[in-house]
Amino acid sequence: MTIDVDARVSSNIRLSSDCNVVRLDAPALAATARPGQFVMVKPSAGLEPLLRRPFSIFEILTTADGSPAGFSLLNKRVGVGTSLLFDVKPQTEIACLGPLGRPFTLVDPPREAWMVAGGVGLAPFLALARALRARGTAASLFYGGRSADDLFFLDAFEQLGVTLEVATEDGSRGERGLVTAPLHRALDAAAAALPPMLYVCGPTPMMRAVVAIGATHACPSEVSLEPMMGCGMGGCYSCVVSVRDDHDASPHFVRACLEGPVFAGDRLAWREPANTT
Amino acid sequence: MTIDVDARVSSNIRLSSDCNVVRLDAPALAATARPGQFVMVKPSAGLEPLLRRPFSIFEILTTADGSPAGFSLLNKRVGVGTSLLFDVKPQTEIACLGPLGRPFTLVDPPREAWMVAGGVGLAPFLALARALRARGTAASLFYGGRSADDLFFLDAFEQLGVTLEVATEDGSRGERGLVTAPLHRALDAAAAALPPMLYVCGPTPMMRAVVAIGATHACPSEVSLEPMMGCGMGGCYSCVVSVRDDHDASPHFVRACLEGPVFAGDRLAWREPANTT
Amino acid sequence: MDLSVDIGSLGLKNPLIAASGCFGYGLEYADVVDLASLGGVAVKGLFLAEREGHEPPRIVETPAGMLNAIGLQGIGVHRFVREKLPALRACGATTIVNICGSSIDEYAEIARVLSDAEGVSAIELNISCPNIKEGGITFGCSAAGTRDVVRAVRAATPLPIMPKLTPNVSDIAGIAVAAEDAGADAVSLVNTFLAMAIDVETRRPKLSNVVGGLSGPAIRPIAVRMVYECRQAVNIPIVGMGGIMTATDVLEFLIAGATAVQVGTANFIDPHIWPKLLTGLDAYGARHGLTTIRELIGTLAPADTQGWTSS
Amino acid sequence: MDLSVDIGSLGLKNPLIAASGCFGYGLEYADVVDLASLGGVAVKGLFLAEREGHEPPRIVETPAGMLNAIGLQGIGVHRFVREKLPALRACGATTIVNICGSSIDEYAEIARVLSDAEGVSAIELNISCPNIKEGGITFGCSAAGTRDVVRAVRAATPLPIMPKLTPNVSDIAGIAVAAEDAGADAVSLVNTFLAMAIDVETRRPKLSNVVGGLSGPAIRPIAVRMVYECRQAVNIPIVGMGGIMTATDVLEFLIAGATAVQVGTANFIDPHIWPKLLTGLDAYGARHGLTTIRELIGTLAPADTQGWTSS
Ligand SMILES: Cc1cc2nc3c(=O)[nH]c(=O)nc-3n(C[C@H](O)[C@H](O)[C@H](O)COP(=O)(O)OP(=O)(O)OC[C@H]3O[C@@H](n4cnc5c(N)ncnc54)[C@H](O)[C@@H]3O)c2cc1C
Ligand SMILES: Cc1cc2nc3c(=O)[nH]c(=O)nc-3n(C[C@H](O)[C@H](O)[C@H](O)COP(=O)(O)OP(=O)(O)OC[C@H]3O[C@@H](n4cnc5c(N)ncnc54)[C@H](O)[C@@H]3O)c2cc1C
Ligand SMILES: Cc1cc2nc3c(=O)[nH]c(=O)nc-3n(C[C@H](O)[C@H](O)[C@H](O)COP(=O)(O)O)c2cc1C
Ligand SMILES: Cc1cc2nc3c(=O)[nH]c(=O)nc-3n(C[C@H](O)[C@H](O)[C@H](O)COP(=O)(O)O)c2cc1C
Ligand code: FES
Ligand code: FES
Repeated sequence: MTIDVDARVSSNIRLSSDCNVVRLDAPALAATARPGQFVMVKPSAGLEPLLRRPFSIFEILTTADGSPAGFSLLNKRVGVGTSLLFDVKPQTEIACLGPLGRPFTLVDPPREAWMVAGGVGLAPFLALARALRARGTAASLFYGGRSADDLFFLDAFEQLGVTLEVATEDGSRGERGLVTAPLHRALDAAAAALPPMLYVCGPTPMMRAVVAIGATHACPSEVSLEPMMGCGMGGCYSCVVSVRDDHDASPHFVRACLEGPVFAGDRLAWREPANTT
Repeated sequence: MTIDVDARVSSNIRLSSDCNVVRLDAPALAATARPGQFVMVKPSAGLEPLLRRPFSIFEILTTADGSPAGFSLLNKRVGVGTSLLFDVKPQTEIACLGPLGRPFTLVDPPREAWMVAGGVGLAPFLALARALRARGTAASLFYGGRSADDLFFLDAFEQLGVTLEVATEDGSRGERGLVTAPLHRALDAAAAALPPMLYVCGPTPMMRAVVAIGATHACPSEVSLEPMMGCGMGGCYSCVVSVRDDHDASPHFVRACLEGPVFAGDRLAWREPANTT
Repeated sequence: MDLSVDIGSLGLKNPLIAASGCFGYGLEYADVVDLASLGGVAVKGLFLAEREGHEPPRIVETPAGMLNAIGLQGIGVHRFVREKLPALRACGATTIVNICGSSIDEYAEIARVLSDAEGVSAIELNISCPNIKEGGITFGCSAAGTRDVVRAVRAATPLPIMPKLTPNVSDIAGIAVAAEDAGADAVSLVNTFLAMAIDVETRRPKLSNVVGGLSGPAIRPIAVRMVYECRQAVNIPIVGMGGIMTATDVLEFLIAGATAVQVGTANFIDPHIWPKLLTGLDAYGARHGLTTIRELIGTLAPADTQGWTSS
Repeated sequence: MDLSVDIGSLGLKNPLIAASGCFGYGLEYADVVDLASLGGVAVKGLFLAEREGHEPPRIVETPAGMLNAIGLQGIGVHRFVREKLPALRACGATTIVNICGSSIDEYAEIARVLSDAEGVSAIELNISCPNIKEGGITFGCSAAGTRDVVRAVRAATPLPIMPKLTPNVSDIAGIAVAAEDAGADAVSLVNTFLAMAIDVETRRPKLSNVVGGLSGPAIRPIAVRMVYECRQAVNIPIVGMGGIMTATDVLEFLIAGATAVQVGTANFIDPHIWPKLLTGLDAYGARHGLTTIRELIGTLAPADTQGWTSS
């Protein structure tokens, strides 16, 4: 049930020079939100910017007695809208439309859940980890970033009993390099066991690499994509991603706001950016 | 010397449900400002609204030792820009371009100075009163408004030794009716003496009436006009008012931002609004 | 206030229509807005066959507006009739089908298909999509081309037809006249303005299609002027659009001469906008003592020339 | 970075020109900006005779833009030459005179007057003022009309001439070609978009002239597209304008194909914008290792089509 709420900012916590967490009071929205879904946020009341911005639901917040209270956003400042959210003051009301999109599929024991996050790609995973652990599913987080300062909420995952594997490009925390390396080793080590489900969110090349590695180990995977979205409701066709519905079918565009943002890894028809480096 | 300063708001004092006074730190601008001049204020850093807004310089503020410190605006909320100024927070920096336009001509004793203000038309007169009293010129303020709540800063004028004549349409303060009535009586009473200089600012019909009454008593007059202004610098030709350079000349348009906002009353070619009530 | 208006033989319960391409096939919004509460729903532009559309990026924001180059991705008219139309009927939507063709025959053929279908209230001829050469813009940019398409479709269907005009022309009123002469029941305007945006750091266009269509509040003053010009030129109803965000904007188009309006971009920002607009229209009607909103259409008064405003 | 550019035989020390009608006669700004520091100053549009212009209200704001209907109030070319030109020369301004005519002869006559005067660097032919019928828009809306005016003025003056094109046409590139064929040294575009705004409470137009010209950031994406289209069509330099507010916007026009730009509305908001724009251009040049800004002109790269962006 999609609703539009003027959610009051209960707190805005700075995590780094360009990342923050905004907690919002929105019981009705939280009540139906599921891990992997997103909300369309209006960063300003006026025309700057004109459109809403899509954000993963980072945490689903509950009251002391466990009833839904709201949700939070893990925000990274990259432009006009995210800068407004970076500076948003508590008590401000922000229009939030949601919950939107297809959530993650939750796996049950004995299958394990391995989350693979790059940078702010961590966003959909805290809510997911809670939901998985609640049903007793063993969960690991493979988490990569440029440096230690780009890694957030590690203890929150630890407290949930999530096994952590951390890699940073500068080696300032965990092993030096990309998170795909420890993931690869872990999959080789676990080759005998039931292949884990991979949940992936991060930069496109990383997501693509993880899905490929997983495939060689017979792992199912779900990827959370972040295309630009004009409406989040299926109205504008701006958010399309290329998918294949079976292996020999030719790829076609589907709306990520409706059929995603979470897609089965093997459904995605990855394509090289035409002319980027 | 016209300059553009990012003036810090030192205070924002609410006077009523739609009027306030904004004091701004701007020594360099204040140093050259003269009564009757205006500033072009940018109400928001973004595009809403796009253009600056013209405001009379209400007070020229000085430090304890009397050196220029800044100025203030008497703001009435009528739309998007004035609403932003109504709610502006102290410490905010606002771009102010000025001082702009032709100031009032200051008269010296024995000629008296009679200021006639309607509503927020009071704006140019506090600075004017200070300057007049500083040179020992006897000054009166004829001040009209809808009701007592629309009359501000009466004591400030009193402290300067300005004689007050107040009228309100609802009679809640001073005499009931328009301020033109007491003005008329006072002029009749003073008929023998040297005709006072009339300084006028307020609604168009009131300004026109005052100039007419003054003329019948041989009073020189100066009127501060408030047309819409796109630039305040003579660049756009949006602010024109119709003037006659001698009595039989046909009226022509001049830019109020350059040749005004203060005009000699007898120069203005008043015209009925074509089709308004 | 009575909000109903007539677009030729088509009666609308209110003047608010969801603009084509900004409301999917309507059903995407069925759980946030009662489709039957809208004056009409103009669905995403349809060709005879399915289309993939352009590569992303397909949209980019600009000051008080946005560019789009979707490229008319769509399921084609046959799948639309099979898969979407029945559900739209079930929702009680007044469905206006926006159609595109790469030839006059294609327009006529689609119109025939829709005439045989149940639940189509009107056809909007998209002869103005700026984003694809074969999107009919070639017809829409000339009076002759417009006349030819409208004539052919007129002959092919009894349904009300409403060509949608492009603003990228010297004389939109002349094109509206051509449409009227050729038998159009109404004209809708404006489609988007051909525009572009460049990322100066990469020196690349921000849209994969290089150019796209500008919509949103930025274009409203031009769109209102075009509606006003067309109102002087034709007698058929005009459906106005371009940057409507509030009830005040709706009223501006009606006063300029539109009988109904479409709302596009604003629906992306607020899919719950519809009841808000209706409330706003009612409040205005009450304030101005209107018994029907039709009293307002095309009632622009003379300008008020005042020497200077008073504070 | 070398900022100088050439508009035909006219060399500019940098690509920034104050747009006509947005900078008075230049002298109004002499004490806030060093006129000699600008690439050029395009003065308010001049007829042969003085003009009163339209009644107020003459401007109104719109989303990210403004409408104006000034009606070309001005002192006429003779008084301009006597009263303004000497002071402009004294300031070291590169003066571009924007001229208007109600007939081809008037354009030619004004051009002759200016050719005999000292201190005119170029003539900009305003065949695109949307606000007055006799403002040349009748010429500017057709290729034939444009050709006739340019031919006549070309015959009347040795000065560089630059017709200013209206965006209110179906094919601006075709008109640019006509101007080039007729001997124009450059074309400037765009003038304002014909538009209107209505006060719904009074039902009156917000401008005394009912319609006016839309300028400001709102129109920039359309203006950039038009510059890009003209760049493909003509070989003469293009002076681009429309909604420039920042150095980034200047760069967007240059990459699209403009050799120089004009800045209008932004000067109202910030008369000190000029040094800020120059600093921004220099910073970009340094960042991108440019030795001259001319390296940038018309260098739009192919679109970057990415399946989806990455966070
Ligand atoms: C389903 C979904 C979930 C998302 N979840 C999060 C989240 O939890 N936290 C978070 O910080 N961000 C998230 N994003 C990305 C976020 O929406 C964009 O960063 C944001 O829209 C940028 O807006 P802006 O106004 O700050 O940037 P703009 O000023 O609009 O653009 C600045 C730069 O950001 C780029 N950009 C614009 N939109 C996107 C986009 N959708 N993805 C990536 N880059 C973009 C632009 O190309 C431009 O280069 C998510 C996106 C999607 C589609
Ligand atoms: C030289 C000068 C000095 C002024 N001094 C003061 C002052 O000291 N205090 C003060 O409160 N106001 C003053 N004004 C008027 C003030 O500039 C306008 O009220 C203001 O620009 C309105 O901006 P807005 O964005 O709030 O209104 P908008 O949202 O732009 O418009 C809202 C309504 O206000 C009307 N309006 C717009 N501009 C003006 C204008 N210039 N005059 C009157 N009505 C207008 C519009 O027609 C509209 O009906 C002065 C004007 C001038 C020209
Ligand atoms: C993303 C998008 C897609 C559009 N697709 C279509 C379309 O398929 N057919 C059509 O006739 N108009 C299409 N339009 C144009 C709109 O229907 C409308 O004419 C235009 O956006 C102006 O209205 P607005 O400013 O309210 O959006 C589209 C507009 C947008 C923004
Ligand atoms: C108030 C105003 C007056 C103008 N007067 C003229 C003019 O006299 N001659 C002319 O060619 N263009 C005139 N223009 C158009 C501008 O020169 C410019 O083409 C247009 O405003 C777009 O640029 P901008 O968005 O930077 O303002 C005027 C524009 C404005 C806003
Ligand atoms: S964001 Fe509009 S259709 Fe997906
Ligand atoms: S306000 Fe621009 S000329 Fe006076």
